[in-house]
Order: sequence, then structure tokens, then C-alpha cells
Amino acid sequence: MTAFHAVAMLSGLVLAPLLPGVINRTKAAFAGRSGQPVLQLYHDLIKLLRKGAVYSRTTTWVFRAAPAAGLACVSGALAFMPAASAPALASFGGDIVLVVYFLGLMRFLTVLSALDTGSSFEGMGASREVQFSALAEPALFVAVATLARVSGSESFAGLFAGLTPAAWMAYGPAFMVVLTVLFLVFLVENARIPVDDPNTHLELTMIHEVMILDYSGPDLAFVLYAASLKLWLLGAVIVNLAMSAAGVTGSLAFVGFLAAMMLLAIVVGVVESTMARLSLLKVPRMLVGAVALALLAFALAGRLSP
Amino acid sequence: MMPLVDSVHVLILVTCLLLLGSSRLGACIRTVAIQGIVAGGVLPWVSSLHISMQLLFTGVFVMALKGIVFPVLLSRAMREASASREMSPFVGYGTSLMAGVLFFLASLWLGAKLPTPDGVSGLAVPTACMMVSTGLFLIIARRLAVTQVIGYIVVENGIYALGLAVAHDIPVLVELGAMLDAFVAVFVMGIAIFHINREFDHMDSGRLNVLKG
Amino acid sequence: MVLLLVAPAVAAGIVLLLPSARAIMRFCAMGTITTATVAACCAWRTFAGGSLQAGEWFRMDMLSAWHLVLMAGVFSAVSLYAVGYFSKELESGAFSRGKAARYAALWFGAMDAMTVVLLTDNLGVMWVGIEATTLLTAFMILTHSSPASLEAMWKYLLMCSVGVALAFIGVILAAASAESAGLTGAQVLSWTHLLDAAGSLSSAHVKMAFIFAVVGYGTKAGLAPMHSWLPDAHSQAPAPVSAMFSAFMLNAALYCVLRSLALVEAVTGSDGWGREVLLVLGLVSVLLAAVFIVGQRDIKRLLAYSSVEHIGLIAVGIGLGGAGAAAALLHAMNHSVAKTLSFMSAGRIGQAYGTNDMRRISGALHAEPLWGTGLLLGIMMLAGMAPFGIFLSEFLILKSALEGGRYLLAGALLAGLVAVFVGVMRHAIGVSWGAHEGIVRNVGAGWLDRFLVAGAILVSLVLGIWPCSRLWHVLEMASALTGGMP
Amino acid sequence: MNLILASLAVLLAGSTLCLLVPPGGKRAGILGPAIAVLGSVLGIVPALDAMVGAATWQASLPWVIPAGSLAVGMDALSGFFAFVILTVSALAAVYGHAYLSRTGTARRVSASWFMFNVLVGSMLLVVVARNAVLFLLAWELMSLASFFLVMFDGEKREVRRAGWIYLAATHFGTAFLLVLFGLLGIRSGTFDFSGFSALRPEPVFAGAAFILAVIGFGTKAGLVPLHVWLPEAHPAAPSHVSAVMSGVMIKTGIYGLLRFSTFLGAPMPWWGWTLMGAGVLSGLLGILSALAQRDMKRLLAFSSVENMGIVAMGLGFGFLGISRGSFALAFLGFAGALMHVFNHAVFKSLLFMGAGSVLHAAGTVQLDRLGGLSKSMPVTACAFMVGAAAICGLPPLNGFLGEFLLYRASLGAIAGSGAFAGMEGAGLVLLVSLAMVGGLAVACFTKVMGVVFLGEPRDGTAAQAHECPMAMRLPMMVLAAICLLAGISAVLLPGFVEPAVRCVVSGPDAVALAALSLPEGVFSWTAGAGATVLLAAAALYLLRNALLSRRRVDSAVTWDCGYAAPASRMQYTSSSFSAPIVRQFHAVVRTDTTATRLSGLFPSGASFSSEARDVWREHFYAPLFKLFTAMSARARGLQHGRLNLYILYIVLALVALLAWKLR
Repeated sequence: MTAFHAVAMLSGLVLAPLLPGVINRTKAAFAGRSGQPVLQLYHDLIKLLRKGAVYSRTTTWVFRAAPAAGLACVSGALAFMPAASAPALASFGGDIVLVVYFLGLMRFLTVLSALDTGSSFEGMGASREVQFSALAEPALFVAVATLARVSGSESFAGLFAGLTPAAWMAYGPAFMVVLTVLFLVFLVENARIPVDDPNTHLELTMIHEVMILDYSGPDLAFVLYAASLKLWLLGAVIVNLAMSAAGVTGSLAFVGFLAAMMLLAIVVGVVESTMARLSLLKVPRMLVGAVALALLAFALAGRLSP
Repeated sequence: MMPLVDSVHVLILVTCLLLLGSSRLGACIRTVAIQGIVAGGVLPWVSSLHISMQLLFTGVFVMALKGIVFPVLLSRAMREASASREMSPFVGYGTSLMAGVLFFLASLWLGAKLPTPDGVSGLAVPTACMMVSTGLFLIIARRLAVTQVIGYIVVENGIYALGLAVAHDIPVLVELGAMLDAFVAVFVMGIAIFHINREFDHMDSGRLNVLKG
Repeated sequence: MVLLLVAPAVAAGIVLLLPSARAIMRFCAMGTITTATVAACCAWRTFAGGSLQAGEWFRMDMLSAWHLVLMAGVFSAVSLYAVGYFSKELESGAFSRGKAARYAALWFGAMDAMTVVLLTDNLGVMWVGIEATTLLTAFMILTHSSPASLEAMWKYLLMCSVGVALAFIGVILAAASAESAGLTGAQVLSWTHLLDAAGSLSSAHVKMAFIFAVVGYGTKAGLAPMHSWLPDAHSQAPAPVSAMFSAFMLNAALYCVLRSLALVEAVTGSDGWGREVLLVLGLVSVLLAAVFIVGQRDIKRLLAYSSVEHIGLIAVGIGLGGAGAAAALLHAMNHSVAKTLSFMSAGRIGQAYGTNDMRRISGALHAEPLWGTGLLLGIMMLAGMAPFGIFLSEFLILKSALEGGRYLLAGALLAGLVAVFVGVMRHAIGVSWGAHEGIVRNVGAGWLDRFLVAGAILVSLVLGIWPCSRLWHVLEMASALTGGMP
Repeated sequence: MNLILASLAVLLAGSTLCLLVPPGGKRAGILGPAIAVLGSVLGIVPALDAMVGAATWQASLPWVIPAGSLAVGMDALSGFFAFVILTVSALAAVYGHAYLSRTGTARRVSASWFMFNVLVGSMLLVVVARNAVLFLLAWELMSLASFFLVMFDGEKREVRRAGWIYLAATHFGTAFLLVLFGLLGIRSGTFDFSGFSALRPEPVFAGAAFILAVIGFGTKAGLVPLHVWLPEAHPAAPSHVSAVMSGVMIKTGIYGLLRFSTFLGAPMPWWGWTLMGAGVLSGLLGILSALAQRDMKRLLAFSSVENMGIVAMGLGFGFLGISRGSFALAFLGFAGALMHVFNHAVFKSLLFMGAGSVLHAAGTVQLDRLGGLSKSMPVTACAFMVGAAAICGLPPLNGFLGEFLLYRASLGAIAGSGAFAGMEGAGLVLLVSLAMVGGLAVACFTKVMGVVFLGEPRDGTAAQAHECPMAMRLPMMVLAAICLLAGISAVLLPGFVEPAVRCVVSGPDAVALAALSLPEGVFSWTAGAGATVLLAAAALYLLRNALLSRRRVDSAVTWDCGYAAPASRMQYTSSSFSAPIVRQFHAVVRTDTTATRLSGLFPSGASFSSEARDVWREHFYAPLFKLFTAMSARARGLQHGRLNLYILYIVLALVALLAWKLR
């Protein structure tokens, strides 16, 4: 392991808070506003870290420990994610599972801390969170498995390394479907429109935001930072897959990767500006659709010849 | 000898039909007594080739038992229960008679299955079977306890006749033992009838159906 | 051996002279145990040294010795139990000296008749013995005179008399078959002689004789569909009588079937002609019992149907032949132990609750710890739970069925057993646990009762876990007498 | 060997001592667990020895049951299960000591301990038996003992019902085992396992035997649709017994399946598919039903069905792998299944103990009446949370390891489609099912944890709860520590299951045997990552503390969206938490709801309740039983009390026999 191996992870850790900023700017542009600065989240984080905190009397140590642990989890997951030509900090066969399960642990803690407050709104959000993720997880796994089937590797690093422009030539249709699925999962997992609206202020309709209502100070900073890291992590999956079609290598690829991440954020912003939030009852249907699409992609990958 | 033997058999068959067709208990008791005397006493004498003292003795014993003891016991039971006729049997009398004919045909078939020893009338086994089946039918198709005991006696008669027909050498001890048992059985049944009558004020065994399931 | 035949008759006479009901019951127990001890000694000699012969008429071989042991055990245990059982009845005034004397006299009479059945070498005498058993025991049902018990007694009497009359036809036909073999005199009814001359017997006669014997003795043994008297008689008789009926009298009748089976198998060349009949009747019994156990409400009727089931199982085992027959004989012993225990306990629990209706009995384990435990474990044994004996013998019977390639039979048998288990345990759980409402008369339990319950459980455990090899050896030899090895 | 026998002797013979002490006194409550602990400790070391493949032995004493021999033995497979059984049982005994003395009726304590020790002893005997008759006896003894333990609170109607269903189900399973053993015994001429393993059965026979084994052992293991007894019996038992039953007893079914599969020769693909099918069904149905429950112990019981489903998936995948010649994949399947067996034993017994403590503290395990217990019972809450996270398969706890191996197996099958032709379908099924089940498990256990331990008490009794005594806390802490240590010291673990798997996959050649090992360093990666994340979390937490130490930290009420009078009863309940998910799967999980309509301007007294029903029980077993009862009720007309017809039966039987035999 050399210093070079840390580049992918470090870039994520440093640049992740940029993504919400880009998204917000995009949305503001669509709305004709000038909007927040792109670096707004960095300011927020620093400000929050300097503040004191207010805790609900109902809460226990679970509530206090969850943000720190959740941040650790998502950072741990990030260690296995390459950034195009920049290799992952660590990689081994099956790290896909570990990454997904680190995210699972983070969700576990978030949900528990929401329930810890005893608020019925937070309970509502927690319930929705686990419901949607129970469907999003299979979709993600099958989508990734489709890639694994083609590339013959069981780790993220190997996965993307194994996907060459040649493979894209052969499996292009399947990969396009996989991209769609991954994008859906990305939206769901990061609580974006059309599943959730991060900007709403009506507790009844929120999912992720309502679960963290009671956090303040450094805890809220951890939570927000972790959310942006998760956005980066899942975005990286999409971008890595898309980048593999281009077949560029070297530092150019890494720069391309960063650019693509920003592009992804813009796309999200466009989606959020042009779409309405789905009715909560329709979200499961969309997710089942995602699973079905993923299975279709898996079958396609078997049918198409290399 | 054969015509005589056969006519005795026919007589027995007729008693069977009488039992099947009669509703009067008194008549039934008399008929079964006659049947007992004929089957137990007359039949062995006329059908056996050599009459021994043993046979003679058994015959007298059986005749006494079936001709005198059983009818007396039954009549007493009947009187105590103050029932003189079977009012509504499970199977009507006409049907019973038709069933009797069927039994006879079945008995003939069964008789054909069993090789008859030399010197024994071809009717012997069917007649015995006819008696057994008639007795069983009486037990099944009649309501009164007395009639059922009569049926049981007919079965015993039939068995006795069957024994005579197929096996000459059954030791007398066993034969007597069998008779004794039959006697005790009827005796015990008589007591039971008495009890039933006392407890339930009727001796309709068709109504003895509290215990079920 | 002669002593065995005479002693009960003498005892029956003595009983009539004793002054009080308690003395009679005590004497009854002592007399029974003494006789049983003698019987056990005789049986032991047979196991050790082969058949015993006593004159022309009596003979004891492995099969009869085995049943004699069963009889000795069942009669001893039940007579001991009866002391406690009836003393409770005496207190409540439902029992008197006269009844005690009649009961005890009939008890010894029945014992004598059954001993005759087991020891005789003569078909006719055997038949007489069975018929005598019917007549004697009929009045034992009537110990507590009630309309229901009278009805039960009447049904028992008439059905068994008719059945046994049919069996007599079998005796006659068997004797007739000997004609062609040239046997004379008492020989025509002697098992030994008939078996020796098996080759030259008239097979048509023997076959028909067997069918009559199966139906006739089967009625008395409680094989379905001739079993109908059994639940009535068992439920109405006092518990000691039910226990004796179920745990041994049925076996005595089945013993007669086994003897006939040996003959017919010898004549037809051991090709299973007769065993098939037992297989079918046994299977029908098991399945039918299953159906009746599921919805049963009366605890003693439940146990009675369980007897039908187990007699059916024994019949199936015998019908399978070979190791199956040996297992069936073992099963007979297991069943006797378990059934004695169950009926003893059920009787006392019935006394305590004043009813046999299982819907009104609950929490027996709590209300009557000893008898509740006895009943629960007894029913569990009967249902075939390991590690009790019945589990083992059922397994061996089943294995034997599989060994013979009778998969369908094994499947049906298992289905029946599972159904019985499910049905019977539902009742057992309801009876044993739960709250006991209303007044429960405490029937108590003396040291003798403890000894009986613990003894039965222990015997069943030993039979299930560690039946000594000598026992198995005896069983194999005894089962060989039921119609040869296939 | 001697130690194992000594352990058996202590457990089985020593148990009778429990009956000798006065039933009510304190002595029974100490003697019983002491015997269990002593017996277990004696056996653990040799079991561990055997498990790592160090000490295997066989011994046989003559036994007089026909074809029986007192053959016992120990190999890695037995050692593995024996280790699991004894470890959990010893801890459960310690827990039970305090639990029973607090909640049990004093009268029955001694009988209960007698049965407990018999249960532990018979479970041990099951895994060391090397003779089918002995195995069966031990198997039945196990059922019997556990039945009595379930009936501990027999005065409750639902407990009686549960006991009956349990007994019926276990006997149903045994019936199939009887046939299985009978067939094997006849085929090999002996009932010794050594004779069984010498069999080389043809496919038809082996297939039939496999089906029998799956039904027979699957009933004990609680695989759908043979699971109906499990959610009834496990909650009904006292909690330390539930821990043993759910934690280890049902595993004997897995042991039996594995052991007997080794006698049946090379597996066929459909064996694997059958098991995987049962596993997927159990996994999904189990976790969905668990999610719908409102009773904590029933929920845990259904979750056991789910976990056994995961184990069955792994086994099925393993069999499939062998039949297709992919030994490396098969190894992953088996190893994952076995590891999950161990893990489930640890965290399920932990969770049941936690439920027991809740019952002990708050007097109920109805989820909707609990809440906020973590303040009054912090140790229990902490241990329970570790268990809950572990059962969801989350790293860095032990639950992750088994599931990870299974994921590896499925990904391996998918990624290596060239080499393992025909396995990618199975891999996909495994992957999707695991992901589904995993996601739902998170939903299920966040619900329990959140509703029971977090938030505010919903009920007066829950508010007065108190921490349980040390003897109850200690076993939970030990188990939680095992969850954590097993998760982050994973480097040691391959040696744990590898020898056991080698026992199952007998027969392949040397090359295949060489493939039977874990990929190098897999566990060191997961363990390292887990430990790192744990350290990072700790560091971040310290950072947070450091930041806050210089700031003002206030406390207030929970943000209630401006509502004026929040009350604890307004909290999300377990039903409301799980309702959306359960509704989504209403095809397989039915929830009956009863609600009173609101009426009037000022409605009052509204109520709402919901109850989850088991589809299989409601729509399959209950109608079946009803049908049988109805049929038997009709057949009972045969016994109508009419003597005449009874005699007619005799005559008909006679005629029928005559007609049949003398045609």
C-alpha cells in the first residue's frame, strides 16, 4: 500500500461535501435564484463543530454515539471504493458485501437513534427508511452482481478494472440497465427526490431528514458529513461504471472521475428540479421495478456474448 | 338311512325359517326347543352309523338342556319382562324370510367348499351353516334381548350340528364343556336380561345405546 | 404347573369365607401374588430348560410362558392396586363385603380360566377357557351396578359369546381337518399333534378354521372391526378390571389366534397365508383407533381405543413374522406395562374428580401428583415416546415392515401412529396441566401406590433402554412358535 | 473421550439428583444449574479439541437392543455442534438459576432443572451417537425433555396449546426419521453409523432417504412449512429454555441433516435446490412474520425460522456445489452455513435472555406496552443491541461472518461463471434472498430494539422496570462479548469450521480436498476493516466529547413539531413501525386488524389492535386438522351403541375374510 492508494479515499473525504453544494446550485439555477455558495456545507460543518448541543431528555447513549459510529462506517466503506484509475485504499474479494453492510450498520444506528427520541415523526421516518432500504439493497446487489458476472471479480476494484470498452461493446445494453438501477438506488439511499425531499419542512413526508431532527452541534455535523460521504460513495459506483466505458487511464482518468462526479451532482439537481416527489406509497413499487430491472440486466449479461 | 337323515335336515331348515318369520316370542322359544332336540338328539342318532353309549349319553344330555332347561329359562325371562311379541324388529319378517333363503344359498356354497366326510349327508354342512347364519341374523335383526338369546342358542345348535357333520372324533369332554358353556352363557344372559329389565323397565336392547363414540 | 391351575380355584373358595371387604381385598392381593410367583417360576424353568409337559392336556412352551409372565405381572400389580382403589370406594360406601367377595371370587376364577387358556395343549379346552373368561369377567364389569355398566356388560357378553361361538366353529373345523391325517381321540384337538401332522391335514379345513378362529378370538382380543364391545366394557368396569382386561385379557385372546396362526402357517407352508389376515386386521385396528381417539372425551374410553390400536400393532407385528413377531411379543409386554399404569392412574384420577370426562379433568399433575404423573407418563408411553419401551418395539415392528418391502403398510401404520399420538397427547396435556376447577377429592397415595407407579415407569424405561439380551432371545424363540420364520 | 463421557454421565445421571432434593427449596435452584455447568465445562474442552480436528475418536460398547450398540464418537462435525451446545447451555444454566428463582413457581423448579439437564445431556448424546437406535433414543429424549420444559407454565391455555403443537410436530418429524433409519439399517444390515457410511446407495434410494431426512430433520430445524411449532413453543418456554431451544436445539436438526447426508453418497443437484428452496421460503417468511409480531419472544422465534432458512440456503448451495463439482463454492456454502449455526446460537440465546430480562423487569413482552427500558436496564439494553446488530449480520459482529461467506459463495458462483457453469442461477437466488432477508432483518430488529429499549415507556409497568440480577446479566455480557470478539478476531475462525466441513464433504479426491479451504486472508480483511471502523468510531466519539466539553450542552424535550402536549403513548409503536412493510407482503403474512370506528364530535374510547397470523398454520395445518377431526367425527358414527350392528360388523368381517381368503 502506497500513498497513492489513499488518493481515492482522500478525494472522497475532502470533496464529498461539495456534491450537495453543486446540487443546490443547480436547483437554484433552475429556479432562477442565485442560491447558496457551492461550499456552503463546509461552512455549515465548521460552524456546527464549534457549537454546543441540545439533547432530548428521552435520548440515551445510543443517540449520542450513533453519529460518530455512522461516520466511521461510511468512511470505512469509502476505503474500498476506487476512483477510476486511483485505486481503492483496500480491496479484497467480497469487499462489495462489506461496503453494503457498513452502510447497513450506519442505517441501523441512524434508525435506532431516531427511535431513541421517542418522537412519532422520527419513528415514521425510521419505518420508511428500513422499508425502502430492504428493497434497495437487493437491487443494488443484483446490479453489482451483473457487473461481477461480466468482470469475473468479487471486489469493487476488480469489478471496475474488469470492465473494459470491449466489455461495454458486448454488454452495453445490460450495463445501461445497470446504470439505471444504480441511479435509482443512489436516489433512494441518499434521500433525494423523487423518493424524499431533503428541503421539505413537513415532518410527515420526510424520511432521512426527519430522522435527524433532534441532532445539533457536532453530532449534526457528523451526520451531515456522513450523508455527503454516502452520496459520494454511491455516486462513485455509478461514475466508475460509466468511466469504464471510456477506457481512459492514468491521471486523466482520475480527473475525469472527479468531473463526472460533479456532473452526476448536476444531473441530480436537474432531476430534482424537474420531477415531483413520488407518493410514499409508490416508492416501493419503483423499488420493485428497480429489482426487476436489475434481474433483467443479470439475465441479459448471461445472454449477450462477449 | 339317507332319506331319513335328509328329512331331518329339512325339518331343521324349516325351523330356521319359522324362527325368521315369527314375531311371537312363545312360538320362537318352542321352535328353538324343537330345533335343539332335533339337532342335538335326533340328528346324531339317525346320521351316525354306529351308535355308542357315549353318543347316547350326550344326546340325552343335550336334549334335556335344549328341550327343557333353555325354554324354561327363556319363558321365565319373557314372563318377567312381560313381553310376548317382538313389535318392531330392525328387519321386517318378510325380508327376514327372503334373507333366510339367501343364507341357505350361501350355506350351500360354503358347504361345497368343505369336503364332506364319507357317510355324511350332503345337506349336513349347509344345514349347520344355515343355523349359524340364522342365529346371527336373529341377533342382528331383532330388538328384544330374549330374541337375541334365542339367536345365540340357534348359533350353538348350528355349531353342534356342524361338529357332528365334519368331525366325529371330538372328545366328549370338550363337547360337554361346550354344552356347559352354552348353558352358562344362556344362564348368564338370562340374569342379564333380568337386570336390564329391572334397571330400564324394558328389555329392548335396541335402546341400550347410551355408550357410544 | 398343576398347582397353577388349582390354586386360584381354591382361593376363590376361600374368599367367600372371609369376614370383611378389606380382608378379602388383602387376601386377593396376596393370593394373586403367590400364584403369580409360582407362575413366574414355571415360566423361568421353561425359558431355561424348554417346554414343560403335564399329562396329555397341559403343556407350557416359550409362547405360553411368555404370556404367563405377562399375566403374572399384570395380575399382581392390579391386585395390589385394587386394595387401595376399593378402600376408597369402601369409604364412600360404593363397595361392600358382598361385592368384594363376588369381585374376588370372579377375579380368581378369571385368573384360573386364563391360566387354562395359556397352559392347555388342547384347542377345545382353550376355547372353554376363553368362553369361561367371558362369562366370569362379565360380572366384574357389573361391580358398580348402573344402567351404563349393565349396558356395557350386556354388549360384552353377547358380542364375546357370539364371537367365541364362531371360534368354536374353528375348533370343529380344525378337528375335522385331522380326520385325513388319521389322528384319533384327544389327539385331533392337540396343538402338538396337529402341528406334527401338519403335512397331512386337510388344508381347506384348516384355512377355514383359521378364519373362524381369527374372527372369533379376534372379537375377544379387540381387533377391529370386532372391537365394539371394548370401549364400553373398559369404560364401565372398575379401574382394576379395566386394567386387567386391557393389559392382559386381550393378549390371552390374541394368544389363541397365535396358536391357530402357527397351525395354518404350518399347513400352508409358511408363505404368509394366515399372517396376511393379521396384517389387514391389525392395520384396520390401528387406523380405526386413531379416528376414535382424536375426538374422545372419556378418558377410559380413550385408553380402551388405545388398546385396540396396540392389539392391532401386535397383530401387524405377528403378521410380519420373523423379527417383527418377536418385536410384537415385546410390544405386548410394553403395552401391558403402560396400560396397567394408565388405567390404574386414570381410575384414581376418576375417583378424585368424580368423572371420567376429560373436559372436566384438568390440572391432574397438580391436584394428584402421583397419579397425574402416572397417567401422563402412561399415555406418553402408549403414544410411543422414547425412551419408553413401546417406542422401541414400534420401531422394530416398523423396521420389520420396511424390511419386508411393505412400504405402503409402513406408511399407513406410521400415519395412524402419528394421528394417535397427536390426538392422545392433546387430551393428555389438557388433563395433566391447567387449572383444576371445582372440588377435587384428594384420593391420596400410599407407599404401595408410589411403588406401583414408580415400578411401572422403571420397567418401561428398562424395556426401552436396556432390554436384556436374554429377553430378546426368549422372544425370538417364542415368536418362532407363531408360524415360523418367513 | 473420557471427558465427553463424563460430561454425559454428569448431565444425565446428575439430573436425577435434582429430583432427590426437596422440590421447593433453594437447593434445587442451585444444584440444577451447577450440574449443567459442570457437565458442560467438562465437555467443552474435548469438543473444542475435536472441532479443530485435533482429537477424534470412536468407541463402541455392546448394547442389547436389537441392532443397537452403544457406539459414540467424536469428529470435527460432532465437536463443532457439541461445542455450540455446551457453551450456550452452560450460560443459559447460569442465567436460568436467577431467572427461575425470580419468576418460577418454587414447586416445580427441581423438575424443571431435571428436564433441563436431561435436555442438555440428550443434545450432547445426539451429536456423539454413532448408532441410529441410540441417536433416535437421544433425539426423542431431547424432544421429551424440551416438551416438559415448554410446559413449565402449563396452567396457561396458550402454553398447553404450544406444548401440544410442539409435541405433535416433533413426533411427525420423528416418524420420518424412523423410516429413514429403518431403511438405512435394513440396507446396511446394522444400525451403526460405520455401517451406514459404507453404503453406496443408488440414486433412487438416496433420493428417497434424502427427502425423509429433510422432512424429519427439517421439522426440528423449523424449516417452512414444517416450522409451525417453533413460534408457538419457543415463546411459551421459560426464557433460558427458549435460549437453549432456539439457540441450539433446533441446530441438532442441521446436524442430523449433515450427518445423514454423508451416508447417502454423492448428492444430486435437486437435493441442493430442495434445501435452497426451503431455505429461501423459511428466510423470507420467517423474517416477515417476525416483523409482524407484537410479542417479543414470538418475534425472536420467527426470526429463528429465518436464520435456519439462511443455514438451509447455505447447505443447499453446498450440496449443489458438490453435485456440480465446484468444491470451492460448496465449501463456502457449508462453511457459511456452519458458521451461521454457531453465530445464531450465540446471538439468539443472547436475545432470548434479553427478552427474559425484559419479562422479568417489566412483566410483559408485548412490544406495544414497553419502551425506554435502556435507562432502567442499561446492561441488558447494551447486550441486546449487540445481539440485534449481530443477527442483522452487521459488521464487525459475528453475524456478518457467516453471511459474508454465503455472499462470497454466491458472488463466486456469479463471477466465476466460466469455471462453475450452472451455479450462477443458484448464486443469484442466494444473493437476492440474503439481501432481502438482511434488509428485512434490519427493519425487524431496529423495531424491537427501538420499541423496547428506546424512547419512553408506553406503560406503567415498563416505567417501573429495573435491571436484572448479576447472574442474568453475566451470561448476556459474555455472549455479547463473544459476538464482538468472534467478529473482530476472525483470523482464528477458519480453523473453526474447516474440519467440520471436511467431515461433510467426504469422498472427493485430493485435488478437491485441497480446494476445501477458505480463500486466504478473507477474514483478516473483514476483521481488520471491522476493527478499524470500530476504532474510528471510538476516536470520533472522543472527538465529539472533546468538542462538547468546552461548549454548553442542554437538555430539552424531544422536538415535537409544535404539538403542545406530547405523551409517551403517541410514540410510534411496533405495529405502526412494521405495518407498511408487512402490508406490502400481505400475500404471505396476514395481519388481522380490529379497530373501533370513531364517531361523534368528541370521540372517545377508540381502540386498534392487530394480530399477525401464520399463513401456513391458518390456511394449511388448521384446515387439515379440522378436516381430519370432521372425518373422525363422522366415522365415530360407526360406534353408535347399537349392539345389533356391532354383531353385524363381526359377521361382515367374517364374510369378507372368507370371501377374500377362500375364493
